[in-house]
Amino acid sequence: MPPLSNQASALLADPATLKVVVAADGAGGARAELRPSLRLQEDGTLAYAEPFEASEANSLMLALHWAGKAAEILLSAPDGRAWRITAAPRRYLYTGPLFQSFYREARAEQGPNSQVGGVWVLEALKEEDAGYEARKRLEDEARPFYRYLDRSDVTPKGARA
Amino acid sequence: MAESAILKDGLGFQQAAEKYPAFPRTVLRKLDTALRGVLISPAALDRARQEGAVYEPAPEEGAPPGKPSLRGAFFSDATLFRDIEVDEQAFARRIKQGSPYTLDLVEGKTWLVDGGVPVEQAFFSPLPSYYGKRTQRGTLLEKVVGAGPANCLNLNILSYCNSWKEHLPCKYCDYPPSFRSKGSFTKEGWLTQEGLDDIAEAVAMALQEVGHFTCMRIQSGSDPHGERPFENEVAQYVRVLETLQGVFGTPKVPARLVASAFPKDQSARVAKAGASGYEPHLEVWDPQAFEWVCPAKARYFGRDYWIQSAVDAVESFGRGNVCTQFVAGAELAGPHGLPTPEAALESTLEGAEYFAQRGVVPVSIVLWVGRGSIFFRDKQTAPPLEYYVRLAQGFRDIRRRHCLASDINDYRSCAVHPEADLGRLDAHRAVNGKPGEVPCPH
Amino acid sequence: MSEGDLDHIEQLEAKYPDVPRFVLLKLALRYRGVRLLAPATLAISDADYNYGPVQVFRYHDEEALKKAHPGPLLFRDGTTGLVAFEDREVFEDPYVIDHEGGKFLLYSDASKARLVDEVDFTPRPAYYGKRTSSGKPMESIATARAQRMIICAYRHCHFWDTGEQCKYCAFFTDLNETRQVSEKKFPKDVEAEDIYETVREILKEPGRVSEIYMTAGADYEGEPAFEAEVDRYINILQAIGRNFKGRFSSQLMAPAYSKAQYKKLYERTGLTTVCPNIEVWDERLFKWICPGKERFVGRAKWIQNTVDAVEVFGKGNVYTQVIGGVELAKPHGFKTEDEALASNFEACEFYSKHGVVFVSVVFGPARSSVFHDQKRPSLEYFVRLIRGLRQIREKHGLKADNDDYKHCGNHADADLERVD
Amino acid sequence: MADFPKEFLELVSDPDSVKMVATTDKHGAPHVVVKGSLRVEGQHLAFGEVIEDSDSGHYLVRSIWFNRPVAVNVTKGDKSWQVKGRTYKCLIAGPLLKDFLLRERAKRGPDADLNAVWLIEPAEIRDESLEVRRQSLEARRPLFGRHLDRASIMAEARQLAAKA
Repeated sequence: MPPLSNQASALLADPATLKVVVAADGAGGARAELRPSLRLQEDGTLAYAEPFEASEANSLMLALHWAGKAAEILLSAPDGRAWRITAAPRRYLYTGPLFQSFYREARAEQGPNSQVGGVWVLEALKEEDAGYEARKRLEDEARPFYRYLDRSDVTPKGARA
Repeated sequence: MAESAILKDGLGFQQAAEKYPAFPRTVLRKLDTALRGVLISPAALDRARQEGAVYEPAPEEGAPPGKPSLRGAFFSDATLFRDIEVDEQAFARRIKQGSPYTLDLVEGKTWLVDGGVPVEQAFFSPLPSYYGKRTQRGTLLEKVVGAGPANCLNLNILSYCNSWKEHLPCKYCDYPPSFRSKGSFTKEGWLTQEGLDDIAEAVAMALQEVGHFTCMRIQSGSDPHGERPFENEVAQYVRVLETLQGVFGTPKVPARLVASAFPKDQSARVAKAGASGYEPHLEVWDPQAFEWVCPAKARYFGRDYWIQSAVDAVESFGRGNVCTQFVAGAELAGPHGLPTPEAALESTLEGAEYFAQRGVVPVSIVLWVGRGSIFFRDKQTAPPLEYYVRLAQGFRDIRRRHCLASDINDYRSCAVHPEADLGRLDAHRAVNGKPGEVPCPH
Repeated sequence: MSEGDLDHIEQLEAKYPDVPRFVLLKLALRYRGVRLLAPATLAISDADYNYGPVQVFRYHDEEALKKAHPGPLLFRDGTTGLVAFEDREVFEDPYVIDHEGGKFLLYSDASKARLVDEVDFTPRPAYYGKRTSSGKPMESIATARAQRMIICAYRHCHFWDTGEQCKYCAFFTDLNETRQVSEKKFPKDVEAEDIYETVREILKEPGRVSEIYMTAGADYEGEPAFEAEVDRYINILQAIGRNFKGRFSSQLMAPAYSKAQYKKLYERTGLTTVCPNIEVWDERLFKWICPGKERFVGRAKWIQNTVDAVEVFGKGNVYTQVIGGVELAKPHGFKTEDEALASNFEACEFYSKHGVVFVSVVFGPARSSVFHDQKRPSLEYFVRLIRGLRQIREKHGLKADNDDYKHCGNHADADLERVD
Repeated sequence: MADFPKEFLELVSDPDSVKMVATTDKHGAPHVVVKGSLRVEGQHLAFGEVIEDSDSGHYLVRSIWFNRPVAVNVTKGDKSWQVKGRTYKCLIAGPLLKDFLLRERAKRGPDADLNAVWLIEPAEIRDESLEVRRQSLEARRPLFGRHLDRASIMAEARQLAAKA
């Protein structure tokens, strides 16, 4: 896949952005987790620290990796910008320089008892604007007459409550 | 020879992958590399050196120069595979099946290659930073505490094994009688005070590297002697545990003992001395094969004694913190072994179920026929790949059914048990620790 | 087990795992009917729920008008259940709805042996109970489902005058006699200004309506045929249009006019979709079941006009509907369900290829209709029908937006489009 | 089922907490959306689905149709709660829909739309704050995956921590 868009990169770089990783739970459901450590790496992959080796989130991500399936990442900024990335887990590591950098980061942020189970590295496969404005514009364009008739762009102000 | 579909089919990797599609490819490769071995190319060895993953043993007077070695490598999901040899001579140390894999550079990246085809990308595991440093006494730290697979510190506390002394070694065992760390053991083979001091210093220095180790494994040769069964061996463990309590500053030490089968009061004693886990390995479940493969265990003090020792220890260590290991394939070794892989599966899985019902975690390893062992001399071979696939699935299903995970012996802190790799998907459902605990909800 | 009961539903659920239980229940309730137990009747007489009888398509005497009556049923997933109550059809062993602990509960039968699910009813529109400036009760001008406002522009079907009404139809009767109710009891004309005011009123309730739907009895007056009717619709649509800035989500269910008539409608009003229903595809059966449509338009022209309408309104904005089940009516209908399905799927393929959205409803033998004593085909017939229509439409990239679960609620095949 | 724990109620009613709803598509692929409108509504959790043709809209229908679980996560800082439940209702009319629509218009203006309001019936409500998870996990499995250089294990690290 080509490198991530500027919008996605900007959101990833912004500490105020909510970084959500969601994996399917194999029973028809899914599980969302905030992963503030998610970052874009120089080689264009995404990486984040999984705090607990024995967590359900970690097992679910491994199951996706083994099945060759993808997870989903949602980036949501306080100003309403939002971006959705479909990403396939490509590697899990609990040793080596990359792991150490996340481990030290967690140690610095959460103190001497912090814990990092491992680091997941994902490859972005697809991305789309998930912001409200973009999605509403798309829906309005695709289905111009699929809306409440009392919306302001259908009904002049006078007729509405 | 009785009829065996596993032997008749003799499935290779591709056929096994097609027959067992739900079996993760990486764990299947782990099994296949354990059976066929891996030769690393000079180019890949150089890459491993650049990444600090090659151990070059320091020259020792009067000893032949040691060969460079690696501590295995990872697949992309962090499944670890070992058995990487640097040359044909090292490779010949063990009896293998079929043709070996190679570990080579392909377009600048390290790949496991099978018959010229790159099949799985591989990643080296760097040595810990304490390697090459020395204790105040000048002992190389890695001679005191070896770094096993990535997360485990390994400690040998006896320089001998009584089974070898009495010429009754376990028939698969190729451990040389004398252990490393010269000068740290008394004539009797027990740790000297200097040896203990070295241990305390080495462990403390090793743990200065953050984010590397999650557990310790303390093992020794077997010594059944003393007023009570294995009294001498227990005493040594207690001495080491008390030393480590000083290092960690806590009553409990994050270490498991891979030790002989102690009586109930003795396992309680080492638990009290700080051990967090205990592994009296039964090795073989079938009674006749047990006697044949492990004559010293049979003599000291028999199969039932070894079984009961593990079961009794659960009371002191807690459910899931006592493991027993099966050397999978040893139960088939002629002439007294079981007739077919199918019979071996049935027997060994019966043993796994027996232990799991009582809170003891069953683990398996692939039979390793190494030079120096009796099996090597007798040219025994491990059964085909499919036997190990079905055994790993069987162990995983038994552990899943009993909500058991081996915290002390998982895919990171030991990395040789395929069912532990499979069990990663159940990690969040296991109930370990005190009996009757509810599964950890997180 | 009997047709459409809960055991049968569970069996169909297992056989067609892609069809959700809610949609199966929608069909089953339409099929077996529903009876309200006393607590439920009491609960719907509450101001939030009481619709009163829908007066738009049928005459109700004074007595009937006083009775509490629920709006369309809503399943938990938002699917609409246009269930028939016993005043409209005869049911042997209907489902029953009780009211306990503040909830409407659907039971498998009067014994209340098995609870099926919690259901609800469409809330009464806020404009109900209000009157137009000419004094008309607004609920007599238009009714409303969850998101669709339904207007009847002319309350008499002239096909009845010559006995050529569609044989399943009971519009503008009193469900007693098989004839149109007299002008005195049930005035035919509906004033455009009353319609304008009622639409303006519904728009005052936030999020209450997403589509204006209009139909009427057939009025073939004028040259060419239906010209008077078209002009009537234009007049009303323009009145409605005064409420909006421009085009608005709307659907006109009316005969298949000529392209010129459709162009006039499109260019002079804010209308967005039309729905010239074919009712039944088979040529022989069309002539038998819809004699009026055959005489004044003819099947071939009906089909051609429908296809031509796509050039005016655009792909996916022309709809046509079959009354699922009439194609098996005795004595002339198909002898087997497979033949009937083949005919409907052929129709759907044809229309879909031409950009027309082909949907279905479930035939109900209403009192006062010619077919009042006909039997429906099996419930499984309808399950197979709706699955087939959805698949064919999907193949042609068509979705029934204006007849979906919100904008209409009467088409189980459209409900299936809610998932990807 | 739900009698919501006090801490959960506080977190979910905090306007600065993040509310997320996770579903899956027909192939089981995961999907998550941020739902700022999510709130407690009697025994259920309610939120507005703005776009009709959205993935999450389709997947929520799939979940109520075929009984697939839905997960809600409410997080602020290191406080985090995970709710596993099932979709209970989709409202396309009625007072609750009206209330959510008016709030949406108050926030985004008179042209705002709101396709439906969804109600989730919780089956499991768990405090998954980082520290709570760590203690719960490590109480049950003290030996699993904990790096020995952590303060709670290593004396020396603890002495450093005491000085820090």
